[in-house]
Amino acid sequence: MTQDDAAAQDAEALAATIWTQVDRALSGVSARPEPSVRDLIVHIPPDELVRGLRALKHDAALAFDYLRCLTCVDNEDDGMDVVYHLYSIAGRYNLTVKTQLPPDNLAVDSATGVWRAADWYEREAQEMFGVRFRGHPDPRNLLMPEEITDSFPLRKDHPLAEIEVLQGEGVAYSEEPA
Amino acid sequence: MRGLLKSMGVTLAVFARKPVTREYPDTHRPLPERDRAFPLLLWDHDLDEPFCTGCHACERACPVECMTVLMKDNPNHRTQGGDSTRRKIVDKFWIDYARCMRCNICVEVCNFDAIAMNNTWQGHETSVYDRADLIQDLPQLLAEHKAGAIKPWVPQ
Amino acid sequence: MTTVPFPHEHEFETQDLMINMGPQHPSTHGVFRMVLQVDGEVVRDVVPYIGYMHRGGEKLAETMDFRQGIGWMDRTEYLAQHNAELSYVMAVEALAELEVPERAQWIRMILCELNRLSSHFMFTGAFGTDAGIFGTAFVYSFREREVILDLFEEISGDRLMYAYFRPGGLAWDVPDNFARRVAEVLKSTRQGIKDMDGLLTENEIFRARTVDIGKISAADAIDWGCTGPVLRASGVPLDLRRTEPYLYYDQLDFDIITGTNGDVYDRFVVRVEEMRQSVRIIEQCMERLRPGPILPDRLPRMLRTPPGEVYLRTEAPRGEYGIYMVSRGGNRPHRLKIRSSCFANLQALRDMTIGSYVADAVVILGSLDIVLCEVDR
Amino acid sequence: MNNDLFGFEINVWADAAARLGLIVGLMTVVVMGLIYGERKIIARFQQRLGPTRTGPAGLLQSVADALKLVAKEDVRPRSADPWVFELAPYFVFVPIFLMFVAIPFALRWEIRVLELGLFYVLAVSSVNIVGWVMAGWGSDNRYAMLGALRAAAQAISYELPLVMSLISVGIVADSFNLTEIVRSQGQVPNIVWQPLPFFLFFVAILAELNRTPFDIPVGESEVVGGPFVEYSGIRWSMFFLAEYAALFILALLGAAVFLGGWAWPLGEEWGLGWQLVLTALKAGALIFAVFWVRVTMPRLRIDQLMAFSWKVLLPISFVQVLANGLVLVYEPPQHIANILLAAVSGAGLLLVVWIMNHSVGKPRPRPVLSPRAATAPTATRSEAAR
Repeated sequence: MTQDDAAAQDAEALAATIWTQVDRALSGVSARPEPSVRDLIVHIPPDELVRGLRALKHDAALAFDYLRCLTCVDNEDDGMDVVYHLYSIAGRYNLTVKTQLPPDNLAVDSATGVWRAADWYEREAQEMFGVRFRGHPDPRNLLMPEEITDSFPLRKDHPLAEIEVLQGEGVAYSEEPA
Repeated sequence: MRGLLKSMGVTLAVFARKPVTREYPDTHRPLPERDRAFPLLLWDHDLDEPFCTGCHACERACPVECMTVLMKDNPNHRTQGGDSTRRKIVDKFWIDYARCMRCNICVEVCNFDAIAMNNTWQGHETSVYDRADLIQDLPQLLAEHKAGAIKPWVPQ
Repeated sequence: MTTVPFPHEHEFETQDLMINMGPQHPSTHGVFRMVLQVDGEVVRDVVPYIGYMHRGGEKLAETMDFRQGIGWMDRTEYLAQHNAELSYVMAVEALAELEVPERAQWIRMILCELNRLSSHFMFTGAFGTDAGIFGTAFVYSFREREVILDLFEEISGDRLMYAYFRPGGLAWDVPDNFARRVAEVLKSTRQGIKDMDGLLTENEIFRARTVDIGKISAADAIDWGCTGPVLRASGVPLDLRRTEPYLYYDQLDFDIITGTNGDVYDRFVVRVEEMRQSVRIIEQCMERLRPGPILPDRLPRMLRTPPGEVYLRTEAPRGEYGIYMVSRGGNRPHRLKIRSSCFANLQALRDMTIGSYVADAVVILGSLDIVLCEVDR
Repeated sequence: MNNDLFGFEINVWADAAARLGLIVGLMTVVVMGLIYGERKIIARFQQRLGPTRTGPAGLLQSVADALKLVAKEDVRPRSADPWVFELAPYFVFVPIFLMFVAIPFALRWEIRVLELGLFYVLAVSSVNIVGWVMAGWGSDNRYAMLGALRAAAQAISYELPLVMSLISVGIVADSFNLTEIVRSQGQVPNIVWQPLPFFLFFVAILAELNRTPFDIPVGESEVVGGPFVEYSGIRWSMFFLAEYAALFILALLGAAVFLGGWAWPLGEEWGLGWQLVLTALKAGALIFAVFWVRVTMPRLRIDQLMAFSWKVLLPISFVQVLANGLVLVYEPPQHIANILLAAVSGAGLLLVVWIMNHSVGKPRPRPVLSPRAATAPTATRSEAAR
């Protein structure tokens, strides 16, 4: 247990040092930290996002040069989160950058200029969640047929396909005892 | 050239080894007891009735919703003059083998050890011409264990 | 990027040929499609199309509770199912703060490394076929893979969709003869690695086909987000088993393999050497395996997690397999994102392929070792 | 004209027809046997069993395949060029069978003894590429087109080393008559005096037969069968028949020209049965070698294949022809001539091997194992962050 405590303390200290660094790198960008189970989360408002990401990548001490993952989270009435998981190969630390998009303006600048890896991730997020990535070089659908542009399957309000559940003849769900 | 000769040597060495082919339809490899084919219902040989009480636990836990269960009052219960301790018993049971993904969850959630995965070759060789034929009803699900054809393995 | 000198350029008018490779083509490893624009035999442009296998797995996982979701993870990564399950259950454990018994962790490591072996065997076999061997590499690797799958079947009951890991541990304990069986499997595997190595690695024709083909520099590979052997072949020693140890990898002695050139040959050799390292890891795990429980003492019947989010990544055979799980409380994730390793590697395909020959395009695609189910999810 | 195959004189035309009929019948059987043999042998190379289920030990597998192919629908794509598409298999098939006219099985066991037998075989064998290109063009399929162009390039490139290697043997044997060539190696087969031409011949027949490492025109993983991609049923089986017939014929040719045919080591006096056995054994060994190479080698790329032919094999084969001519034009005593030929040829073979080694480069050292420090685990992360 002591070992775990030590590890937890170490993780906290690490998060604190990373946050100091991030805060310094993001001077001029309004960023806000949030602790999480594994990695430190930094919230950046959408209009300053790409500036912040670029600063994080090009900061000499941090150098978040590796984009692990880019995705969206549908918060239903609260709009969407776009989540960037960053990693610094030289420094070996992780950072999660989040930006909250209001439901009436689901658009954010594209990060493809920062990491080329963002290309397909943004295309996927765009077709699945309907978040527009401004300035994306190739905003076609990636996984879905290219003509489907008005349906966003991973949103929470998108219905699951109905599957026929009942088997056997003459069976109806109303017979199921409560 | 050395690499080419080395490669040729490797293939020639394999040429001398014994083939590893399993001549499948002719000879069936013995299956391990944990093998999971498709779920089956078990038969209580002592009381001559299924173990299943139709409690819907498996139906609710099934990730692909391949099961449909109906329960009824047990006509063989003590209060009815029988010798069973089961107040309720399964009335109808369907499993759609075409949809089942053989995840073993139904076996794990069953409180009565009434369902098990078929661990015989018959369970794997289930090809039919019509998908509807893969929907198994209660007598079909019980038949194997009733006839003593399988030795079920239920994890603890 | 390879550039092929093209002396007769502009001497006369030529027309580029568009070749539609896939989705049903023997060497696109499933249902990948790429449209090649070729000038004679030289690829001028390549446009990849994916999504033929998209099943909405992430959405489905959001409708399933934490036990039901395990079965889905198998189906996203059908060559490294244990690794995929591991990411998922570890994400759940991180959110629910579950303690996993030691024995379960060791068994998980053994199974994951065995799965890495079987997956890499699949790669070497399929890659041999891409390079043009008439099935020999394929059969050799399937012979070894079969042995490993037999062991998996004896443990979990299924040959492909194991559904064996559970949040908190394992579904049930391994059989009593586990140690003996693993030793047998490793013996056969060592021979298999030797065969595969002897058949391909030094073969002059194989080297002529792979050396300096599909090169990608370390900086480019990082920028494209490549992971796993593709990244390591470019010389970046990023292996999550070492850089962010999970399970008990920090207690073991093994090497991280990195290439020097970032070409197809390096990606092949990195994987072959990784198989040797996996054998080493399994041997060390077997020494440390002790009897004990495989599930925590107190495990609720229906697992619920407090609200929170975690991005949990493990090193699958093809690279970083990440699960981004957002929980709002309750027994199922609010959002589940699968960060697929092949998805990231496949992005870099266009960069690697342009300027090479048609035959090289096949080999480069093969060297990425894509699993389309994982790409499309 | 030796029109007394059956022991008595018959009309020349009837005799020729009888011989041809015999050959075509034999050929079909041989091809079926070869296909079965290839599947069994390759299976063993891959630790498999091969066909087992049709007949005893799968012996009837080829028959079953043939029946299936004959019964299959003969599909032609709508956009294909009907005449070119339908005729292409014949252009592949007929020249291969024409090659048979001059191939000897045993002493006085051939269709016709031609004075320029070697020349005839080579001339006829190069016609079938027309059929390949027709198939590729007529199919109206881009894979087929790509494959056909590759086939044309490859066949033309490897025809030349093949011709040169056989010419150098012809010079040594002092004849282009295949029977004479066999007779001339009664004591020592040509492979001893002429190892380089044998190597060239073997490589060139691999390319002629489109077998790995030269199966570029039909490469399954690239052009999905190349020119045959649109063919099915009986037409496809004609391509296949031609391929295996060519394998058989070229193996017989190799056995006759390089391995001493029916003569070495038993001499010509032994009976017909022994001669046939010898021929079959030698041809069988060549065929086995082709199968063995096929299961082992990856496929070359088209540019590497062309470079190998034009930059390595062809110049070397010219040198071999010139050297043979130079040695023999001064008419040295027999044993000195032989030793000179063998020395030149062996040196040439070593040169080819040296070039092959150096064109690929040394095997790169195994990838570096990153030391622990370079891939430091978590504990040092906070330090790095500072």
